[in-house]
Amino acid sequence: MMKQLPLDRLPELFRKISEKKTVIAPIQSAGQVNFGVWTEDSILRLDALKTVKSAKGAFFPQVEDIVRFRMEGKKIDIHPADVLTEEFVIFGVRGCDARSFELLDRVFLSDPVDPFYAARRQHGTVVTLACNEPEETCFCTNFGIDAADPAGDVTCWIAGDVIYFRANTEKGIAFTADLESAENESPVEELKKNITEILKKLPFGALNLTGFDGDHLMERFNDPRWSELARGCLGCGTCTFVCPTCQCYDVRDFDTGSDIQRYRCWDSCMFSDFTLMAHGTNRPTQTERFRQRFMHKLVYFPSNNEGLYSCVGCGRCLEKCPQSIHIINVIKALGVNKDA
Amino acid sequence: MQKIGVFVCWCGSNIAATVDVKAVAQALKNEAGVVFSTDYQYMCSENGQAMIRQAIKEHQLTGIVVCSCSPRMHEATFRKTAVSAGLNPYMVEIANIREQCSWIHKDIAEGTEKAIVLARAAVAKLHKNAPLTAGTSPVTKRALVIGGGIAGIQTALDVADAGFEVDIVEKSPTIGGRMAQLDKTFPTLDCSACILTPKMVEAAQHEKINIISYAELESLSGFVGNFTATIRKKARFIDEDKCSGCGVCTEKCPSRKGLDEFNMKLNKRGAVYIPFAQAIPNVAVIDAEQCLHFRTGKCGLCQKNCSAGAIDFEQKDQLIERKYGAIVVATGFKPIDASAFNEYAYNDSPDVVTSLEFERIMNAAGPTKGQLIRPSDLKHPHEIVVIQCVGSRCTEDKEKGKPYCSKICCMYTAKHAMLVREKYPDVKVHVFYIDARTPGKNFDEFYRRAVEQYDVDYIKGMVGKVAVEGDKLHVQGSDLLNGEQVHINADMVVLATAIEPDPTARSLGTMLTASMDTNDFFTEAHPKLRPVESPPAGIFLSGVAQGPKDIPETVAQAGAAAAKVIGLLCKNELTCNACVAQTNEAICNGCSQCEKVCPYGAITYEDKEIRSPEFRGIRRIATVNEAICQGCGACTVTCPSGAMDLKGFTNSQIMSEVDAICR
Amino acid sequence: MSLTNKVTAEDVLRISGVDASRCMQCGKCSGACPNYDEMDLHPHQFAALLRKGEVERLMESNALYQCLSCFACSQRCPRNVEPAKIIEAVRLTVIRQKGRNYMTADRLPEKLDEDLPQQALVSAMRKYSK
Amino acid sequence: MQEMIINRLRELLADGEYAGVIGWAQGETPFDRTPNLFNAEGLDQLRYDSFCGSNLSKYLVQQASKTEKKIIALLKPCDCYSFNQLCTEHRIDRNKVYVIGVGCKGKIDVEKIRKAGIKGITGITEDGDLLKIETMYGEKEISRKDVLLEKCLACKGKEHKCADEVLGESEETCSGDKYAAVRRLEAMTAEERFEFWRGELSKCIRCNACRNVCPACSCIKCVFDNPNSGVQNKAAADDFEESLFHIIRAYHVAGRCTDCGECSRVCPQGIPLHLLNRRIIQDVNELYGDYQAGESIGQRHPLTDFTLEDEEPSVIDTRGGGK
Amino acid sequence: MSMNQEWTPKIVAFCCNWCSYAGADLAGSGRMNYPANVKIIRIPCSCRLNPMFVLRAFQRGADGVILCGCHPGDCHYSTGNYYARRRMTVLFSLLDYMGIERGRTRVEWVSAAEGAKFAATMNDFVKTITELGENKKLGDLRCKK
Repeated sequence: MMKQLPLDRLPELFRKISEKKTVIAPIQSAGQVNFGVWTEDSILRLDALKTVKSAKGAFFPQVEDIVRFRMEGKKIDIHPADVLTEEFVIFGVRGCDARSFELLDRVFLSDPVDPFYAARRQHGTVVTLACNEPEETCFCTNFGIDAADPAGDVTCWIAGDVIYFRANTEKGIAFTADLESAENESPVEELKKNITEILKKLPFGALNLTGFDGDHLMERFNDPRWSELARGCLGCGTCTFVCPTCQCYDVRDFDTGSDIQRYRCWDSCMFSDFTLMAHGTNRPTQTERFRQRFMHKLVYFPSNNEGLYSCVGCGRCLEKCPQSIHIINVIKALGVNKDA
Repeated sequence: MQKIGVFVCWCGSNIAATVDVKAVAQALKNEAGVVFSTDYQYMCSENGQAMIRQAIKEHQLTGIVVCSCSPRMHEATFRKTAVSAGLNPYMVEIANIREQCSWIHKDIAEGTEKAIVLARAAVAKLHKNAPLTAGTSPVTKRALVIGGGIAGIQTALDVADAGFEVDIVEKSPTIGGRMAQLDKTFPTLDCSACILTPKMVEAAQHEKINIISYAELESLSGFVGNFTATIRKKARFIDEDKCSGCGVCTEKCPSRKGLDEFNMKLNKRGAVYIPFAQAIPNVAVIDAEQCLHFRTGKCGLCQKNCSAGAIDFEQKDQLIERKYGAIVVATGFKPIDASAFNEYAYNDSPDVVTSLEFERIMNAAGPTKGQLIRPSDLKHPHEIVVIQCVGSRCTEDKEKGKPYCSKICCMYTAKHAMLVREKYPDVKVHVFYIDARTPGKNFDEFYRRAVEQYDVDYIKGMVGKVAVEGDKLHVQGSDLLNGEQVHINADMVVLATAIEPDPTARSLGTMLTASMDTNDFFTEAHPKLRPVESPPAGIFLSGVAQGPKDIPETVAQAGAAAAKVIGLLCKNELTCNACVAQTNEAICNGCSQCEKVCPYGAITYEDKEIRSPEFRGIRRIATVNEAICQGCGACTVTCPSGAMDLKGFTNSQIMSEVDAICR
Repeated sequence: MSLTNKVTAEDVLRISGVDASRCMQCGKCSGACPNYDEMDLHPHQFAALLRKGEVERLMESNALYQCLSCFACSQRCPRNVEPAKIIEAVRLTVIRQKGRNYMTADRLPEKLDEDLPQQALVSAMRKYSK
Repeated sequence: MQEMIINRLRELLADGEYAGVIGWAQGETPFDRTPNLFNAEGLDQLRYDSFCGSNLSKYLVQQASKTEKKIIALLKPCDCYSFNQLCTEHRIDRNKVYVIGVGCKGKIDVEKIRKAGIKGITGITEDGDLLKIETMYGEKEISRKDVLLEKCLACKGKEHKCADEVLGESEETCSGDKYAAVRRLEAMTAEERFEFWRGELSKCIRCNACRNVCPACSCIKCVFDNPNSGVQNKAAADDFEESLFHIIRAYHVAGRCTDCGECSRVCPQGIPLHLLNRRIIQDVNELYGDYQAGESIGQRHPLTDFTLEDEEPSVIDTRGGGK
Repeated sequence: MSMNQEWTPKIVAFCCNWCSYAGADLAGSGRMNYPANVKIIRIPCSCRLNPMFVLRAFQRGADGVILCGCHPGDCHYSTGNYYARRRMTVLFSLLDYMGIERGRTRVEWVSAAEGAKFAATMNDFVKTITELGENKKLGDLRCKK
């Protein structure tokens, strides 16, 4: 049973929700669209297919305080940071990002459970939006994601001037409760059909991922072509920081002068000081770091998670890599042909 | 983790009146790392120091903070105290709570709070301190004097008399310099040669002095106490050891086209010549450009006539490499080129001469044997005009002139006027002057004598134009005091030209990394307090190379430079500054930026093998010579990676202070 | 600068673009001046009086019209003061004042002379009047 | 052009004198160009066209030191400045690189095409100044000059300042005053400028792409990666740290930045980072005389130099611009 | 410092050891008053001042940063202050460009003989900073708790 709302009344809805909950949505600021807290002055950009940063920041922010130490005389007081207690809604999440939450759950909600992430997941309602116009960099279709009918607590479609809602979960039902029922669901069906047609035309829509699994781990790992693939890699963290599924973080201390703040922040396996240890680094060259990233996404993660790849095909890395080196290169270079 | 002791000084009531010293000591007890904190009336007193020593031992302190007067006052004292208790002297920090706190604030609460902050900053810095050891470097007990004029000779003699070896490098075939060209000296009118030549002889005969004439410094490396100089001894085509200076060759030489440099090119000399009778070394030299042997392959008359067999046409330039502990720059001056002053007809008439040319004309050993005659027709002049400040005191944008006062012209002009009037009372002498600058012992008296006793016609004003009219020189100038333009038909015009540093000074300065001003005079390390030292350690300045000066000043400065050299050479080794720059080789890029800003040339680059997480292999790395580095820190800021740091004032030390102050 | 306002030293300095403070009163300019005897004030005095602000005295000087603009003074000046420019600037300030034309058309006939090129008179009119 | 380059490279690589060529390889999309090292066999993968905007000079720091043999580099006119600067800083041994200057008539910024609202790009062909763009949603057209890279709008000219040989023609693509944007910012009030930069820098995700691509940022270990520097960080935990990173980065490359524009090209958030560097360049030129980093090898840059008459820092209080 | 206390600016003054630090000492010997919120950090030469230190001070809550060194031409190390002059000009200009108030940073040349100038400079600088108010643009919120 779908609900509906004229598109121009969306701000009204947001206003109403934001009385009680924070609304996070794709917002344009300084020329770029990213998920941000919606306010009356925000420029909402539901038409933007890809935010620069993925939606994962809503549950796993780039920087997050964990604990504070305070010196009182020569004694140390320890204050753990509070976990989130307020409700929020993240609106306009695309199918790929929605899948990324499931992947992150496998990391942060498996034992030991990450309390900060768990609290955010608990208090967050995910409202997804179907992709009316997928782009050439999209390849979500490879991972069983349907951009025409994304997951989430609520799924939305924008068809013409109307936005349609379908609640998928309890949270979703609560979210859509006050909305009026849809008179006619056929525009949504029409739209879904349309999208499905477009998805068939994606240039990277049907990759052959054969051979990327735990059984071929050593073959993939020892493939001589890694160095060739990584040669142009700058070692920046662009791919990891725009990626919805990268979940590595570093824990750091900051001395404020009056106390020490321990916080965690995203880390990138592309950085030379990633997992740096006392004796140095175990991945001394960029080739090894580069390999780590893709082995993790395409081999290690699926071998530990029932074949689930740690990639959702959002295509952000395709667009953003300064030197155009990305997962498609790897899949095509090291993929099926080798085993065929 | 450091174990820090804090010692708060009352300085009697100087500090205690506006800072609650007990509260400061108490507050500091809570600082991380502070294991002992106390206060005392006079920390610098014997009792105070004993208290510090005892606390260091008792609490096994690794460093101390003394909250007291300015470190400029007692840092050295407390460092000694620390050393006597077994601590490294650089594990001492001073919080300046007197000059920069108690003395400027009236409110006790305010003063106390600030004192606590300053003490915390010192503690914060001390946490990052590391024991430092000043390096030492040996001293080569030999000095190099560049330039063999009166300045160089005097410095060499003084240094040699103290028992150190000195080499004088002189670029011309003889030592003696400009002073040897002079006739008389002001204000006593004693003969220049009479007072200079004995010194030249003394230098030549001194067992510690080695004169390397007809030679120039080719390159220099090293640093204070340890310079290595390469000296190019130019081929003079005469075996110095064999030549007796008899002069036969000079008489036999058929070439007569060379211009006599010693006589300011007023006359000709042979291709083989001895610059002047008292030259030292008294050895001939062959001017290869003029010599017929070199030009045509024939002649060789000199060789045939030399009974000593000293002529050696095959002689080559010789490179001498020697080590020195100190270097003295005594490169002197030359008069500027007067040909730029065509309004004075210098290019048009041989009777317009510079003062140094006039000096040679008046000199008994000069081209005219001391006869005052005009170069053009060898006639006796009756009216002479002297123009002062030619090329001195010009704006800097005037290419032909110098912005400074050449200092000696007023006096030598008075001397010239007086000498002419003394010898030839019939000759009228007019002097055009802007100001008569005669500050010196007996100087003004001398100038007044020229006016009063010798009736020299001093005209306040300048000459605008000198025109050749027949055999006369029509001088047109202004007489500002009488408000009229004067016209004089003179027989000779003498230009009191400005002096400038010797043209070799600039390249020498670059070689020595000695700084120079825009006029190519060497800059002193401090204009008031270190006037005979160049900023790079071990380089000293003597004579006009540093700025215009007369003979007594030159000699005085030469002696002062010698005293500094002796002070350096009498040490067996030099203690280097402990707070020097240091490269973190693991992260140095070898980009050469630090080298560019180092005022001492203390940074060089070496290819070194580096093993770090980021890099393994051979890489270009900056190396700091601790003996040269003075610890300014210019390099540290230029280094983008932070590989260059300054011991004693490291990035982390300073940032800790900042943090503590802003806390 | 208005037409009637008093001319100040600053005006002259601005028009001439000269820095008179650099003058050290050496007198080389006046020594170089070929028309010195015809002038009541001499090049070095232009710099000196200008520094003292005595512009009126300069404006009344006949030297303004005796200066040949040969620029010998400027050329010789060791300190780049350029007295010729000062003289020219003072002359301009005079001409710009009402009724202070040095030459007027009715004085032309008396100047006519067979040997004098008419061009010179035309130039003089340009130079000494508005 | 591409044919000409490949043919010449075949000649050069034939006798084994060179270790290889640093050039651009065909990537997965029609406009992906990835820097890579080619040997004779791999030359068919080499591309040189309007999408080769990236600056290859920095790759030579590593690649040229790896082998004993010389390496060939393809450099556009603007890349030459970076190359020279790296040589000046002894990061590249000039003798180990054979530089082929490749002609350049401006490079295309695909991001700009996307920003113009063209979606699903599957192919781009050039027809004079017109770009014909095939997309999943039909064919589109756009003017080539409207989608040139920002760096091309501040083109430093068509001369290769370091080439051993030049292949192909170049055109200057500079569009007027390259300081125009800097001046616009200057004219704002301090408050507006602050808001502008906060807005821009708050987007920063600290991916370090600007730093890692920057030919002037060639430090073995950046202060921001060095735990002993006091500023090491992996993410900006506070607004201040966002500003600090970019101030320090701009400052560290001051006098050495050739204005190659790579920082802005690679920024995933589209922060106009070149405006920081360009401001410093403008300052240095105005205060200390015209200077172009990388003009030649061996230059002494303005911040390692001085004159006795330099302006005091208070000059910034008295000159124009919004307060 | 307690929160309800009235705001007074925090000033960090970097002084070169040879001229300005001595000048500050002289101001002290002459009992010339300047506000207690000026805290001096001794550095060997003005050229030792890394822009990082200036930013660090602002991060940690300083409201104004002033660098004092020998007068141009008098540098103990001959050329240090010339480099410092260029570096600080470029840095200050960049900060200005980023919208930081112009008055928050300053360079003054103070010789060892200029105790009075040192005190006057500090008084004036404190006045300027007091008028500008708290440094909100370059501070680190974490350090303000």
